[in-house]
Amino acid sequence: MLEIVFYILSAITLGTAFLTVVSKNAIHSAIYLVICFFALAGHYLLFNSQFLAIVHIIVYAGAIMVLLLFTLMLMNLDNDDETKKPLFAKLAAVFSAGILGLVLIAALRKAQPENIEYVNSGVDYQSIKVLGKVLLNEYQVPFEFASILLLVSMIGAVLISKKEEKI
Amino acid sequence: MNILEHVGIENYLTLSALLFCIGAFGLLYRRNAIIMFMSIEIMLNAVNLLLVAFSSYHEDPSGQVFVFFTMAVAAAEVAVGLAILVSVFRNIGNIDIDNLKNLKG
Amino acid sequence: MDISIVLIVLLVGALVTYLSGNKFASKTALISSIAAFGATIISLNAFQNGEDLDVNLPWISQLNINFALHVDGLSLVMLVLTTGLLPLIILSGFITKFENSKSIYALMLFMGFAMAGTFLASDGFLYYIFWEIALIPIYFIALNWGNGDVEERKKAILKFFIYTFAGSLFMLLAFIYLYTKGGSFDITKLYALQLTTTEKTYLFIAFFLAYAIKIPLIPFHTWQANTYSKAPAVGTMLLSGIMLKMGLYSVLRWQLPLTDEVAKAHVPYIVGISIAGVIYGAIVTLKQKNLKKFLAYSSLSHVGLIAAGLYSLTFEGFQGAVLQMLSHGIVIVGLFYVVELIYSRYNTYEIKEMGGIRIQDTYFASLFMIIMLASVALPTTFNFIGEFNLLYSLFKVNIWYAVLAGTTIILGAFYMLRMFQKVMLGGETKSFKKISKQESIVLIIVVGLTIFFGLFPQPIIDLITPSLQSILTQIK
Amino acid sequence: MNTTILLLLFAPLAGFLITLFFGKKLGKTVSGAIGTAAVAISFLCTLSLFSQINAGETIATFKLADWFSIGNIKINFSFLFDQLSVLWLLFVTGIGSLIHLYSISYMHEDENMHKFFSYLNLFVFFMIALVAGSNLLIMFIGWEGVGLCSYLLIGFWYKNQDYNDAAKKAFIMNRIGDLGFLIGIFILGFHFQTLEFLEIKALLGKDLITPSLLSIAALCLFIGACGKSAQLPLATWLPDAMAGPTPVSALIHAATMVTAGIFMITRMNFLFDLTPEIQNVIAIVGAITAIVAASIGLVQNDIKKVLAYSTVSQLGLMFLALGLGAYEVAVFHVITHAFFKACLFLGSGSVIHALHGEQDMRNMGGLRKVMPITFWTMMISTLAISGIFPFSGFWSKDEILMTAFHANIPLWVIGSIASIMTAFYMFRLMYLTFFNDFRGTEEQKHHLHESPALITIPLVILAALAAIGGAISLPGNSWLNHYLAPLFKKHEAHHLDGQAYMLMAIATVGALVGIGIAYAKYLKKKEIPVADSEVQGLHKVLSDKYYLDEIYMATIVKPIYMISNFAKKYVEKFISKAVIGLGGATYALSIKGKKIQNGNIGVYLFAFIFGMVGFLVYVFVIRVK
Repeated sequence: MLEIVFYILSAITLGTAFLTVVSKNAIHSAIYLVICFFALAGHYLLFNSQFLAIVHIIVYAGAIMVLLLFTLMLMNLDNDDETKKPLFAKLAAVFSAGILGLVLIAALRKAQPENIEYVNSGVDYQSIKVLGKVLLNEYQVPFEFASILLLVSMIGAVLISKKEEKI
Repeated sequence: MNILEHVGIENYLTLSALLFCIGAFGLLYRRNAIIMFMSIEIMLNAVNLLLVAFSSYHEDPSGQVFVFFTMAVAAAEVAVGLAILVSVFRNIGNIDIDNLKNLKG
Repeated sequence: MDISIVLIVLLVGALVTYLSGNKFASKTALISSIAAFGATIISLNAFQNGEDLDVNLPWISQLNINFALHVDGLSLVMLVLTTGLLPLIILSGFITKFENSKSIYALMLFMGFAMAGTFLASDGFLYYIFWEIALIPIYFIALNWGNGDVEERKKAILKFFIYTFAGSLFMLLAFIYLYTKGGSFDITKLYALQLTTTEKTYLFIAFFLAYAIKIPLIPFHTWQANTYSKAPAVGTMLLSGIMLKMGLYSVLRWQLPLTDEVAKAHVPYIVGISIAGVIYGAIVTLKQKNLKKFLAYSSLSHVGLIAAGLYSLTFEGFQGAVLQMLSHGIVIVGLFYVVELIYSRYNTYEIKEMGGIRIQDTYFASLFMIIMLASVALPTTFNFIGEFNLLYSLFKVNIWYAVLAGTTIILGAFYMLRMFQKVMLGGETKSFKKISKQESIVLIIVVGLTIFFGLFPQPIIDLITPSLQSILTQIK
Repeated sequence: MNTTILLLLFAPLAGFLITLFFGKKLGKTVSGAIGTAAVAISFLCTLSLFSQINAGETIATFKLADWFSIGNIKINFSFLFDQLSVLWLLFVTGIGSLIHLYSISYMHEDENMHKFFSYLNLFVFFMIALVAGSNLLIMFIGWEGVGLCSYLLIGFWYKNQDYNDAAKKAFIMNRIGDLGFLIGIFILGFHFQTLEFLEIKALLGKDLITPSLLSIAALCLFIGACGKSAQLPLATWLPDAMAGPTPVSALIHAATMVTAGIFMITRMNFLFDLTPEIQNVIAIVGAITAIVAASIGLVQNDIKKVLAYSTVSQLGLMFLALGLGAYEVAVFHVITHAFFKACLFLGSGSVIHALHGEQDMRNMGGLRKVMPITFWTMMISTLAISGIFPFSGFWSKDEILMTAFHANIPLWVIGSIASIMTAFYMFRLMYLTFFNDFRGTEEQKHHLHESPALITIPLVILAALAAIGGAISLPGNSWLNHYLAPLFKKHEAHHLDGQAYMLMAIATVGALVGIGIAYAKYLKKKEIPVADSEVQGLHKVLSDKYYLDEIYMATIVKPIYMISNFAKKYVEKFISKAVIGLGGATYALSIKGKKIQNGNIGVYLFAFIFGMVGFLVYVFVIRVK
């Protein structure tokens, strides 16, 4: 049962990701990407990590995508705005991506799993409680840094996108 | 209930590799900077997916913590990146990366 | 009391000279350099009385780097050379009017400080730093106060800087490697390291590149003639009188003891290169038209002989090399001063535009002749003692080395007498203002030192013998 | 005794310093007198030493101070006064004083006369060091020192660049020999660990050195002697050295300095006795030099050049004697030669002085009547050098030829021919200069005069010595041989038998034949040598000195200049280019390299992907094996 769910979700993920990349219209791309993110959230649910899935949807599908869409609308781009890449460049892109995929999969396939059969030991490792403890004990310093990063990027974004005032 | 009881980890490896490739492909294929951002997001998510998969596999919360950090970084990146794009667009009227060649040696 | 007082005097002297303003700079510099010389002599005296003058202060303790100065006969002799020549060089600057003189005199003292530090440092890191900062003042001296076309000068000086600097980087590499092996830059610890032959070979090559460029040995000498001819006389004196000796001293202090067996295996080749330099330098000197280039190439020849003596790995070679370093330093300063005196009259360095000076100023001609004869190693001059030792050491290696290197006494006489004839002799062609008493002071000191040590070199030999012996035992 | 020695050593040095620094203030005559007195003091000290040693007192070694040490070898400023050195000093300082005296008058018109005297005094000082030094290095100081003085004095009139060239040539040729000397010193020093003559002599029997190395050492020392004593192939500087003032030619280039080579070999006789093959070389070189120089002397027209070649030729004879192991004979000839050759040079100086610098014999003649003293003194010396009985040259030359006859007939033949030639060209000189009519300008004729007393007194003294000097070593009853005997290996004296008398007769007849030819040619037929441009055939080869200078020029000097030019123009450029090329290559690489950085993000991304692929391939495919 879950296998089927996995395969369907995988298909959706890959398909929408691909459509995101190839769609002519940037708005369509964005919408496909949102679907892709939801599918990924589904994968997280399959792992039984509900908190992560929720956060993922909030951050990606909510915050980031909204930001992207706002920008798109702000720019009001047409399909024609994007000049055509030469055929050679496109072929090269396909070829490179193919090579990369080949190598990646070949490399990952080579890896032998430690234990073939996965056994759930029943230890709680991904509830909010556990994650919160880990985040604020073991990873406290990076956590704080992440907050500073976000603050800085916020200020930076405001500064950069502000219209330059002639002095 | 855990998906790994039904589907082997190697499937996730393949999935995330493919997803990563699609992102990379988009990065090379498109010239629209916003689409390229999206491609980058896809690549980041491919990695996130793998992190989560291994976090489950080893029953270790660290992987998921890392995903949180990735998300934070991604959010910061998008915010600043889009801000740059907006100001570029305001200056030259489009966001075609082929037009941004001022940094040549 | 320890030896750092000399360094402090030089550094403070440089600072005071700069602050004293253009009007008093030259005199302040002279006084400071004489004070430094005095401090050296006091140290020498203390050393003779068996006092311990070493300095060892922690500097960068995390990396185990110390501000360590070590005093033995060898480094003291080199220190005496540095601080002794410095007043002479500063004094010889008096015949030239420098713009912004406070800077040039301060730079000269600073360079003296760096060179003195190089001779004293017993910590590899400190040594390297002194070695490199000696390059900075001479770069500015040559660049700002040199002669000839500005663009060409810039080119020549830049070439000199980059060339010697590039060579030094190999030495830095060697030191870093030694540090990773021994965990310290201290010279005694580095001496005690057990290294394989391959490691020693690489170290030998790295050190050799640095020193061969600095000394210079052929074919690494191309910076020399141009730099000498472009730099002001004081700069040339600093370069040829003291700075070249940094390379030679370092061979003795660092390269040979650290790479003993490899050095031994390479004796024939390196000595061969050095001797080739002796002959090549002499032959090229013969046809030089510019007096400064002439002296540059003659110096190439002389220094090649010193290097040959060092690489012969014999006690006589070491002894001769140190003595010849001193005598060459004294004499070359005298020769460049003579050139500068002629330049101050004729405003040219071209040999063919000179002549008939002896007939107008026999006093000057006599002093010049004595210095010239000293440089061709006439017995009873200091240079003879050195050259005799060096040739003897080469003879100990192989009789043919001595014969080939000995051609320097023929060719040396050939080019020197030829130059003297063209510059000084013959009938009166251009009027030459007689040199004043003040101007002749430097020449008299040079002549006096050369003859005095030519007759009584034994105190110096006694002073350096123990340190040379210990270096030799380290190698053997 | 120590005061005597100190005075002997330092009187000339003091004279040098005084005349150098205060000469100008003291005036010409006073500085001349000081210079002469300095040497005379040395002479008197030597006399006192000589009387002590001749009376059989012990040999004095005198250590002045330490000099320096090299390895285990200690070198001191020490001096050795034995029979040989004192004898040598005797005639060096003796003739030196006479020539100083002569110079007071001769150089009186020169504005730098005080310099002249200071150089002469310095020369005497170095000569004393050379002769009296007790080790090879002190001898070397003197050796190079006299070379320096020779350089200074040949180029005394430094306004003339030809003279300067001659001076330079003398110095450099001497230095070639000096290198040989130095190598010889190294070999001996290395193997014996000492440079003291007496110690080397004592150690020679101890097998410290292989015979072949000993031969090389001897050969090297001989090369040094060749340079100083103007033997082939290093002979050509001496005739050129005549550019110096005539007293210099007399003192340095005839009587004293050029015999330093003979002194050195005599001093090291114990060494040369062990290397017979080198002795052969010495004898052969000496004989060849004797005949070559004599043959060149036959056709020279410059009065001083004739004397110069005769000097080279006589030195060759001395080397011949040395090579045959007859050291005392060589010393004997050195002494007699010093007398008559100094006299001849001073006489020629007197002639040149009278003619105001004219040196070409073709423009002389008939001076006999005007300058009787000069004529007679020179005549006596000429008879002496030609080997006419009973003048000193007869005895010394005869002994050399006799030794040669006993050792090697061809060498004897060569030596005899050289002697005949000597007789010929010396009388040619006399006839051309003093007989027939004066051939110079009217103006010169008007000024002809006999030289003043200060010039003639030394001439008379030297002529007297040239006449009777042979008495010190008469065959059969030789004071000299007896005096020098302690220094040399014993060998049987030649007996005065019929053969000896016959040889003397042959030599005398030969000399008379030479004189006869000269008489017939230049007195009877009144021939005057042709102008230089009309010379041809063998005559031309001789008057061009066998083209030796040209050969040296073409084979040594020119190639060195060529190499020098080549090195300066091409090799230096090449090395410089190579260095600059390194920098240039870096620069070019950077120009090419920055093209990669073209600002196109697409390209960067491709590079990123390929880099990643490459990395993965390396990690997972290549490295994991």
